Amino acid sequence: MIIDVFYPVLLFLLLLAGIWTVMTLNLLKSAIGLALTSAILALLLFRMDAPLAGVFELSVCAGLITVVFISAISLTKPLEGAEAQARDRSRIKRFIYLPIIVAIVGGILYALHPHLDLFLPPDSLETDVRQVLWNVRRLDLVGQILIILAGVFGVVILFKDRADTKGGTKS
Amino acid sequence: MPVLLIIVPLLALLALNLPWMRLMNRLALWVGLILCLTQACLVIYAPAFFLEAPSLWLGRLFLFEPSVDYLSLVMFLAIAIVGAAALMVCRYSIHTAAEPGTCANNRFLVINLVILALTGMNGVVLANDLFSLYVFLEITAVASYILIAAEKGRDAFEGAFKYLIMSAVATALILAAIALLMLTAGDLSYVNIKLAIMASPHSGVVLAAVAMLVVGLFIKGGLIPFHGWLPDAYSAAPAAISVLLAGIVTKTTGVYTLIRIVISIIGLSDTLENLLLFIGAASMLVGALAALGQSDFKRMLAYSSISQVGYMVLGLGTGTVLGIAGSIFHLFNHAIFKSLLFVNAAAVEQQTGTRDMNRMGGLAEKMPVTGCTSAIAFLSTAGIPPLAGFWSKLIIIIALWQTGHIVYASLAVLASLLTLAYFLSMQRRVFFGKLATGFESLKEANAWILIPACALALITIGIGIGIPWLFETFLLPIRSLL
Amino acid sequence: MMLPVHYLFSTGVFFIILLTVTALYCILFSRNLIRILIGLELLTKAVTLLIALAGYITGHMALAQTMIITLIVIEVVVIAVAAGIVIGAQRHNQSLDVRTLRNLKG
Amino acid sequence: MNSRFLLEPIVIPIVAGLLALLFRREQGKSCAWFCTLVTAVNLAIAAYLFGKTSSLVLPWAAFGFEFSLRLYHFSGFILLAAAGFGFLISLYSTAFMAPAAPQVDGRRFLNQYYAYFLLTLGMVNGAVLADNLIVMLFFWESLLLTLFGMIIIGQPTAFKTAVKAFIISGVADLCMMIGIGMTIYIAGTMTMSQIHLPVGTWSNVAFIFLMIGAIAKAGAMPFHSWIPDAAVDAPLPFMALVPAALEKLLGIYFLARISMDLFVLTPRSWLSPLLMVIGCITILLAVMMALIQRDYKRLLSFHAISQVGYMILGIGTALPVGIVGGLFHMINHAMYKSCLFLSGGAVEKQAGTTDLAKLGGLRAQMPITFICFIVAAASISGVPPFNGFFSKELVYDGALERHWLYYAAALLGSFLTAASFLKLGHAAFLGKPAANHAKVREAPPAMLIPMIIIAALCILFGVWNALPLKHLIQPILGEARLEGHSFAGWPASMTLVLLTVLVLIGAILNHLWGAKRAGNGLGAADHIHYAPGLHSLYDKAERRLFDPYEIGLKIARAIARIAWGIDRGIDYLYDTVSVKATYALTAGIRKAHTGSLLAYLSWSLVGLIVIIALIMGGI
Repeated sequence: MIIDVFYPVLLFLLLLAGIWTVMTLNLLKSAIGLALTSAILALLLFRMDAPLAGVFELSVCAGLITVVFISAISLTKPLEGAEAQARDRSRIKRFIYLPIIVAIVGGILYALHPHLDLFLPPDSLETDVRQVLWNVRRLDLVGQILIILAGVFGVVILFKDRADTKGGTKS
Repeated sequence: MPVLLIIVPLLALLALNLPWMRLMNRLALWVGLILCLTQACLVIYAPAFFLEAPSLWLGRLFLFEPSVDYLSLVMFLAIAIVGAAALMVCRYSIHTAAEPGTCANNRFLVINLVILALTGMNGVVLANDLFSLYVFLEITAVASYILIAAEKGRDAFEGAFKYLIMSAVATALILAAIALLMLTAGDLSYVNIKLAIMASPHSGVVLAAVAMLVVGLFIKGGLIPFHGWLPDAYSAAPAAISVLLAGIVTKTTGVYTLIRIVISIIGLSDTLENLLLFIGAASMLVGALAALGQSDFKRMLAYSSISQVGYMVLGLGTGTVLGIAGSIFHLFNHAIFKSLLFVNAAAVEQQTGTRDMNRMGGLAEKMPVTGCTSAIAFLSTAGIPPLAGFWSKLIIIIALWQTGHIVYASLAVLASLLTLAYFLSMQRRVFFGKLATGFESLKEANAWILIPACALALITIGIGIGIPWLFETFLLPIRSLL
Repeated sequence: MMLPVHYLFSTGVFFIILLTVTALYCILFSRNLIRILIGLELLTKAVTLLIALAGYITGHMALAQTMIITLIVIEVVVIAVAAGIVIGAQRHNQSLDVRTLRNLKG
Repeated sequence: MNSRFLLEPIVIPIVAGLLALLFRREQGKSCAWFCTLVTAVNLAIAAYLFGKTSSLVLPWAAFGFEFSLRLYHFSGFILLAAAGFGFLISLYSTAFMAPAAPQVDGRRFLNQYYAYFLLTLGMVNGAVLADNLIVMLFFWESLLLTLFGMIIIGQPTAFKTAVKAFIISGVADLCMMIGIGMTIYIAGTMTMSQIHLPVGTWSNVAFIFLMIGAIAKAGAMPFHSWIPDAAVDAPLPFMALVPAALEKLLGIYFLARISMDLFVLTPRSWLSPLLMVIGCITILLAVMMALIQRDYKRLLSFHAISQVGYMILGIGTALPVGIVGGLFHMINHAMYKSCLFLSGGAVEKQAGTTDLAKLGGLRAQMPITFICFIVAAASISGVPPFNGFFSKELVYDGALERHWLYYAAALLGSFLTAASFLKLGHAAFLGKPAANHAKVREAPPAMLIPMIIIAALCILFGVWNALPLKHLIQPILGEARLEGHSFAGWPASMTLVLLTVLVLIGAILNHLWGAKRAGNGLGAADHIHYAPGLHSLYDKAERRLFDPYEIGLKIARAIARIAWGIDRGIDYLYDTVSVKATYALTAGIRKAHTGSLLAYLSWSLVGLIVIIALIMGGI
């Protein structure tokens, strides 16, 4: 069990990272914030006895997806000067409400304190993740192959004109 | 054996992408067509193929026993037919890249993705486990995003982006529901979840999961008010892809999945029943009204699609055998006649270079086959006897009447009138009347589009006449599912 | 005293809901297409956490892990495709503003 | 015999009919022989099927509705008769409709003519064989279409007549549809062979509706008025085939079925006098009209109506003798009336006109036609020993047993029939040859052969009446109903025969007197035509003032005018309120779709929240 002080703290950090990701004015910082969120999530996963999922989260989400975002940001040219300032101002106006809303929702949830009845099923006999992944959920593996194929086709179609700059990011 | 419906296309796809590009470029279309036609033939002539248990080595290889019933068979047939039509339209409307030998040949990739989407849909139909369902939903969806954007027009990107965002939100909802259901059942197979739900039907977790699942599927199916992406995606997609999307993709990922989940997992409570009826009726009416005001050919068809999905959900909402059978039947019919209409839209768009109905007129004179088949399709959509659409609408309306939802039944009839109205207006603006200026040298589309158009029209007529056979063979067995 | 399982669950769900609110806010009110995608990612993070929580509480962590792995693979593909679409839209509109995506309407 | 063989007489003509449409206009001759071949095959099948008993049930739809056919003595008999007429008239058509004949319209659409011909045959076979009321109705209604098609390919003016025929038959068929619906409801089954309804209020009503359908098909009054018009407009073989033969067979067949099988018509029921009165009125009024006609074909067509009266009268007596007489008269009528129409066709083709005033003295030029005409005319007038005499005597017997008034009416009809045929024969074949007909020749063999065969059958069925009565007609009623009687041989009552002969002699005397008075054969009936009191009635009738169709049209027009007025008002309401509202809604919906992702997403999220609240709250 992971019932110690780290559990709520990590969750709180996750939320903070998320809010920062959304609120920050700089798009690049936002992408990095996302990576940070992923990393915290990976930590949580590690602590929930899900090391394989944690590794995946850390390497793929915090790593690969951030790369994708940063490449996308660098491929598009940012606004400059007065336009950028105007945008930032309107962004602040729009996003200043986010922490307030989060606080209100949190308050409401805390006040209501909804008691969800849990009818838990019996524990699983199978605990080895590789066993499950390879033996039980083989159809999902086929699905993964298919979706990776789809991703390859998609990247080829969508980035065809810029195959040299972007083609390599997709595994 | 049905797992072959996924494995064989996968192997075919892998083989197609082996290095012999020139050969494969030419082969791809035929491979796709053969896959579709084989699937259709198997459903019609050898349904036992799907119903029998997997052979030993396949079973050992995949450890997966899909549950196939008559509902799935109908879907396999619809997927195969629409898939074949879409592939043929691909051949017609999507041009090869300037450098035909290279790997980045657009048509080749599009055909690959269409096969992928079809495989994904087969998987959706086959799945007997919520997470596998999600995986295949995503495969279909991702293939669709790419396909919509494949021609890289401005509108195409816009439509694809809207579809992507809405669909991703839907996916998140479905996943959250899956997580909550896993919390209750500890497992994700339909059977176990059903048992778990039956054990605790009123637990808040289950209800929240049901609500999110249903909403996610509403978004995927494009029901009012979750439909915002649908007209944009349909009208922006390349012609062939609209055929696929409107004909089968949203119907499989949205409506079929909804029906499957309702009858195999969550069952119909009174609240859910009323919700489905209300959403169905709203989609039906709003879709029809919106279609009435369109001047873009494909956009009108898209709204019409929303309206027809409304009928299906309405049929499901009755909760009776007749209603659900009518709903499935309408899904199948809709797959046929809506793809036919989009095939015709492709022909018209390609030949005239516009989709604006106000600029067309009298095209039937120059494109008689297109005009004629589109008349058949729209009569079927509007529910004119003895075409296919009439029967399915009739069954749905009878089911509504039997369950005492007389208001909904009359709304369904009203929407049918609206359908007739907007299609008549379409037919008049596009095909009848005086030939619009500038189209004097218009030619009929070529065989790649006329063959699917005629075939689909024949199917519509054939179903209308052969309704007793269809009803006995495919629809009444659905009774055993409930 | 709350049962540990309930404590785990309600705390987790509390933060998951808040994270979801944040993500949805981002998706709804961002004007930058890339930022909308980032919001989408945050939403997926929330869902991932929910799955992990469900697996952990019920003792089906192995199943949950396989789900998460599959989910991550799919997520990457979706984001790659979405990035392609965003870049394509940007090339046409010379802007990343979501308000330029209003050509299709009515 | 494989019971699926029963499908052949339906499928073969229909398929062949559709194939006939494929012939091009120039291939009229091959089309004609193709059609003759098919009818010959059909005849062979019918002959093979005759006397056999079989039934076929094919499940057709999910609603407990079956496609069932039943072959038994009666249907086999009608099938055979229809096939025989079909073959003979098709043979006749090969010559009559030959493209060389300039005066005949309809040859422009020769392929259509033969297509309708074969389709009609197939539909009649289907209607006769059907054992399910709905299936029968299907074939029965399909006949409407071929009827319409057959008439419309005639003269340029035929469109009006075709519409008239269509509407009259349509109204009658509508009645029949109601009747069938009621019957199915009362009996609880659609299978004809299982329906035996006793007399009752509702079954009487159902009977009347069915009867309307049946007698309208047979052409009784008041559903007759399209026949004389069609006689002028439609291709002549059509007249010989459809109103003279097939529709009589079918209509009387169904009338006999409903009064013997489906319902139990007894002499005590008030339906029996109703039928008899309809029969008498039809006999008298139609023959009165026939008497004054001055056109060969029109005159015949009124007789086609009048003779139906005898059949209805016979069946309406509900006595075995009357029913046997009525059915015997049906087959006799089909024979001599087709023969007469065919002779009319021969005259039309050879002399170029059917206007009696322009004809005359054809006896010498067309001797064979003349002989056939004499035989058929003698038959229809009831001259012994031709077949018409025997069937009429049976009907008289039955009528007299019910009331002498019916008998008197029938006898009067017989008198007028004889008179009108004397007039017709005199005007067309005797007298002075018309000036411009010097070169008229006898008709070609393909036209003569059918006439000769039918005329020979008329004599055969008269002289040896035991053959049709014992083998064709009486088995229909069955031994139980006949109670051991047999009606073959010379009529039982010598008194009645004597009276008949007296009437015929009276008719001849009347004709001779009238002809002498008028100076020619054509005017032989003028003294009746211009008799005080009758004259003005005849005038009005000729102006179609009594035509139920015209009256109906007038009423319909008046109703339409009123309805139009009301309709305007409602229409206005629709126009302003509903259409505008619809378009306002549509415009509103369009405006709501701004294309903004934010809007679409927020709709979805609001929907999500509402639905979650709904479902979670609906605990």
